[in-house]
Amino acid sequence: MSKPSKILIIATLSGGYAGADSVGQLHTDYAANTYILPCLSPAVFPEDFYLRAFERGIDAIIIMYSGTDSPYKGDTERVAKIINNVYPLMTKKGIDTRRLRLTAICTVCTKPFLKEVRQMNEVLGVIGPIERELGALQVEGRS
Amino acid sequence: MPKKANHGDEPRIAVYICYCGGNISDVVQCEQVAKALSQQPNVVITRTNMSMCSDAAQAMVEEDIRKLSVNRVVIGACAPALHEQTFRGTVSRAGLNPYFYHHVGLREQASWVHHDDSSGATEKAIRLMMAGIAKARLLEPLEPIKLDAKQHALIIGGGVAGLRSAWDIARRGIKVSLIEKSPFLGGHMAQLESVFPTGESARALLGKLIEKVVSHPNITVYTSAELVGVKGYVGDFQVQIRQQSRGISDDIAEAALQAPLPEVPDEFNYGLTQRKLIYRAYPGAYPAAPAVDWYNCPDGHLEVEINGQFVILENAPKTFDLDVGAILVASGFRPSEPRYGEYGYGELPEVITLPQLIRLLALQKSGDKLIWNGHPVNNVAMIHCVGSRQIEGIHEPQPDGQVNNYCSRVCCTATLQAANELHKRFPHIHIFDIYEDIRTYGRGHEDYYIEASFNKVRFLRFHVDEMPTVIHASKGEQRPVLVQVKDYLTKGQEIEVPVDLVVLAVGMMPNPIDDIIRMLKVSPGTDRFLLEVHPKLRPVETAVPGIVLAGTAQGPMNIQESCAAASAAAAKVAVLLGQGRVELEPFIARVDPDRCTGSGQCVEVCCYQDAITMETVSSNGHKIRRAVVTPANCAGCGVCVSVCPNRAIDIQGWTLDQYEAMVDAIAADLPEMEAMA
Amino acid sequence: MAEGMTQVDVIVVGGGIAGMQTALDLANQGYQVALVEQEASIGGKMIMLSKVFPTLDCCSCITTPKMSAVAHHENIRLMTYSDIQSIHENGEGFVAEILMKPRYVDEDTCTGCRQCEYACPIDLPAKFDLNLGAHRAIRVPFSTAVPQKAVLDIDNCLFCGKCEQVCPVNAINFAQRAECSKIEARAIILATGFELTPTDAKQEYGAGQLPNVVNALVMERLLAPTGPYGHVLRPGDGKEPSSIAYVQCAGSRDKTLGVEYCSRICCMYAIKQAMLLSGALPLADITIYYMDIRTFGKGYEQFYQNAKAMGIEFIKGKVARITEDEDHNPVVRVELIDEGSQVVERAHDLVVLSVGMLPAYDPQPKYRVSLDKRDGFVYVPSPNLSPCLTDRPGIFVTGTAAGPMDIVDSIMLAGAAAAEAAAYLRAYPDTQGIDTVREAVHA
Amino acid sequence: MSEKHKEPRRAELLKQLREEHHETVERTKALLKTQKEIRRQICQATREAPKSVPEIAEATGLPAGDILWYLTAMRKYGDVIETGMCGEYYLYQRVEEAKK
Repeated sequence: MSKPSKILIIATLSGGYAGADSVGQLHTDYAANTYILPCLSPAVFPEDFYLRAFERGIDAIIIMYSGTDSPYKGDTERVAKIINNVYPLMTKKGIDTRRLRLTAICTVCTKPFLKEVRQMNEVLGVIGPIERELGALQVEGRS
Repeated sequence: MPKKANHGDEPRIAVYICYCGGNISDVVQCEQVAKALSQQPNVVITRTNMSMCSDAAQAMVEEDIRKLSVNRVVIGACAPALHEQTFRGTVSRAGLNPYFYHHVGLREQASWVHHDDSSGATEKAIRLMMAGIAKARLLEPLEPIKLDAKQHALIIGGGVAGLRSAWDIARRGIKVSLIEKSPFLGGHMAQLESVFPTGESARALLGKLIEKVVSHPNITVYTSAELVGVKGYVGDFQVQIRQQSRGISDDIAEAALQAPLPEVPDEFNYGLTQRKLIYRAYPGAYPAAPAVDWYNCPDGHLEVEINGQFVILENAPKTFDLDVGAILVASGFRPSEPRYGEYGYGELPEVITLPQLIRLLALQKSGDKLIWNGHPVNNVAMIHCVGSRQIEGIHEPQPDGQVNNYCSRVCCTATLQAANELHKRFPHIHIFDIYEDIRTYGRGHEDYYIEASFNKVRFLRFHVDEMPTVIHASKGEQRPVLVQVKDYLTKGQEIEVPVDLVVLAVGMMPNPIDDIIRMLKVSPGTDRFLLEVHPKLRPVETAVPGIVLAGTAQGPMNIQESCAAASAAAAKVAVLLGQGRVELEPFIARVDPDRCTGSGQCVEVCCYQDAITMETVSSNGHKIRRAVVTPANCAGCGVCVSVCPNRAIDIQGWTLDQYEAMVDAIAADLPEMEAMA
Repeated sequence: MAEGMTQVDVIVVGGGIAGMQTALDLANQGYQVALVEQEASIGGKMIMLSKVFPTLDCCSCITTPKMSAVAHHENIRLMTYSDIQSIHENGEGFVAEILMKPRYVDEDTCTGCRQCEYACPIDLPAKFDLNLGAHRAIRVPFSTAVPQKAVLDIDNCLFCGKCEQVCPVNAINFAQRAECSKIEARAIILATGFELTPTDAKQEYGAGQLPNVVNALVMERLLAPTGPYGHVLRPGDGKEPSSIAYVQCAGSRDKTLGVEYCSRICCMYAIKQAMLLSGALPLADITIYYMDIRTFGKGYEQFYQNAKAMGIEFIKGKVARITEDEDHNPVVRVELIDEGSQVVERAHDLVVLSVGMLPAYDPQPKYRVSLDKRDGFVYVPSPNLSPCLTDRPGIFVTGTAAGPMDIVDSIMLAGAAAAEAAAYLRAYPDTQGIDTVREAVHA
Repeated sequence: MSEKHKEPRRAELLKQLREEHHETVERTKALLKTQKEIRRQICQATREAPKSVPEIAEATGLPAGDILWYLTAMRKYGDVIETGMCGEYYLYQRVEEAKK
């Protein structure tokens, strides 16, 4: 039996995390392979944080930041820049760049939230688990 | 120093999973989660409970902390937004630093969104809890940042809600600056004649409140004033205000009102009358001095003949700063504007709105006939729920593409109050009230409904998918307009009502305040009104600390409800500022001086003034450069963290090490689940 | 200061949601508050509810933290199971004589372990479950009670001593007597709440004699996770109902009962219960008979539209009479206004009367505040600008003591009462609010 | 030391209280007797197999509403459990029997 894939969602407390709570308030179902970690702003994460997560066996990452609604100054541009740096690093390691997605989600973005989760699962259905791409690479923590 | 130096000890973690009275346990198999977690390193106790937030369960947590020497607590329950603070208090009471608590949301993000996937939700809950435990191992004791709070509040909006909260805050000993965009105080309440349910004069009541406000030594009122900039944080906001000139000195005030000037539609009477470019909104308005309508003077100056002399009045807006501890948004509502052609609005001169009718009745003080459009009015149709209770697919959307799917709360009673007023003053008029539901819910409101029935107001009830139509009557008809209704009070008969006047009971929409929303970083809800954190737990607060809501900026309310909300918001401001000190979460950047090599990259990327600076310090006799954080200026965004080449900087309470441990916990296999599969 | 006299800034009368919230809003400003509750636990009516509209939050999750916060607040002195005997003015404010009823259990030592309750042999109808379930003569009032302490019903006690034998901390004390204390305060806030319009008042609806016609608070208990049956069953015979009907305005907007006003909450709670029922009993048919649907609050109309979309049947019609058939199924006689006003009789398994609100308490004799002649709730002379002011300086009103309202509005008004009282405490001369109260209304 | 000395005093106090509250005690005793009898009948009715409220009501001749109340009480304090459903009714049985 194949292991269920895991989507890590990094969501801002003022945006995506509250948006996920709104989805909950509406009792709308989505896939359970979604692990949402709150953050103040994803600007905190350096490039290697994402690569490390993939290497540990996370199949996909959606960053739900606050975009233009961010309560912080300058972090939005910063996040975009970091993620732009991550893509070529992923390619270099042979990781499909579709596994990483940056999207702006606000507190009432319930439909976009559900769409992001659905689409990422569709992508995973096509490209398969991360192990396949990491190939020879030893997947740590999954021994 | 924290209460106990227990952070250096080996972690001893207590883990709890809440049933939430079935909300969680109906989907997530809580006992299985508990079992899976009980074997985790450092976990000394795992329990489930029907309701973790109950007093008994909190007492249990306290007891566990004491008896089992627990030094970290993880609870899986509802959203952290609801109860994280509750449980920080719980662990604190047991003598633990409150930041040794970690909260995992299992309701909004698991049980409520995976109804049909109990095993998936359970697996997810286990992993999320494992991540929580992983973070808990790395938690550190933190102390809140204590800041002095300016005992001064800014109130945006000079309608009844803003005025009422100004008065409450001022009486509590806190200074208030109230800004009103228009040149006069009073808002929409000034446009009413009598208020339900008491029948008191609206402007007399309002006048008394304004008098209290403007004479209170703690309150400064700025009319024609707008918010143009905000900096800072709760306890210490620096706000920038721009105020237009009044334009007219007191000595020429009365003469200026007489001056020959172009006229524009008078917004006070919703365009039923014209007013000059120098005007006083209504007799008795505050401030009494007339104002120049700069909006209609494109170049910011107006040439006018006063007392036979030509003068040029100039608008010289001034901008100034205020330091305030809290901001109260009471920016109010506007009546929704019917779409062109909606029930004949705009097409037929006989179709007006309820606010217009109220002004019309005020303007026609005398006479035994109501005159509209030059004709005496004998039949009136009043149509409810215009611009309210709209349904997608049935109603045309508003210009922003959304329908107003909410009830505007005040229109039913206001319509019946107007109907009774019409009947009282013009008993010959036949009134037809066309509605879906009559919502005279408030104390004393039902009396207006009973009175209207007694007054022989004819009620006609339509279904939302069979809305009435308003058309021009054919030539030769006695009445200019025909209203066609499929009336379910008379077995669904198609009824044609010939009328002289159609009154649309329009609803409420929030005033357009996009700039304020942007500056304050507050959020509107799907109905466009400003969003509170939680309607029951934190009903007047926004998600931004120090910014509170009052009145119809938050949703439709009548005057009584606006005043209650305004006072409640004032109480919240008093809680925040009354003691002169604000405590903030300690989630700010922290530099590890042993790791910092003084690269200065953090300073380059930081967007906050003086939040992080490079300083030269002595270390073992060497002068070296190190980054230093100024806590009050740091917002905690973490931009500095990701650029540091040495991992020398972190956000307290949200460290990269903690995140990596959480990711590892989520990625790890679940031995138990595998065994099951 | 007299001996045995406690001084506080404000006495809050009533520990329901409004009283708790107003106490917290004052205590958080630094004022000293005494909260006096006649029952053995705070929480009021709200803690009995299942979930709350329009968010469908678990009600206990909203209420218990507030109960807990009240109990733990350093500025709040909580007095449960206590009655205010008298109020008099002493020149600076009020002196309240308070009678603490005996629990026959030492409050300081009781741990709420409920061993006494299990040992007690006698079952009595449980008020918290509206008599649907049982509790013992000695019991902790309910699972989330604050304080979590046992109380003995001495009028239904066998004096067998079993509770005393099992109590691990020797907390049972049959010799306990009522205690009197005095509290001095500058201001009083009345948060005395509401009662339901009695179902037996309406002859046409079976005068309370039909076993499968219940009021909506009973349905709250049936739906609550801590409810008596653990399922939604009809009380007459334990049948799981497959057809449930709501009769709106049962005891509101009804001249024959002398209740002409709208009780404001019934439309929303009926819709909420209907939604919860369709979750608990997916196959059940749920009908709401109504006159007007009044979903006026923030997010309420959307809630109503969702309920319609879920398939809950809304029928416009006034229910004239409720009888029952030979199987005790309630039979509703109703004029279907949208169906050409035909009159039909429809049988259901269970009928819920959406009863309204009456004032729970008459504060006139002790507090000398006036009541509104029309509705019997506390009279508020200037309801628009000063919705918490009574006609007696220093005494304020909040929550449903000031007229029917829902939880959201009660919480808002609780904050308003706190603001009003705080301003009163600070600025003594400026007490009478915006109006010289009487002129506008009594003129 | 106190425990042994307390015992007789406790018993004495209870006796005294029973005298003081004579009427309450008599009334409650009678109620307890009725309750015990009804509980016994319910237990007897469900001895062989779990039964629903109407079935127990028929077996005992007591009103169904009363039976439900007693079952609710017995369930709350752990004497009776639900064993399943038959049609629209839950089935109840004494814990001891159900465990067999």
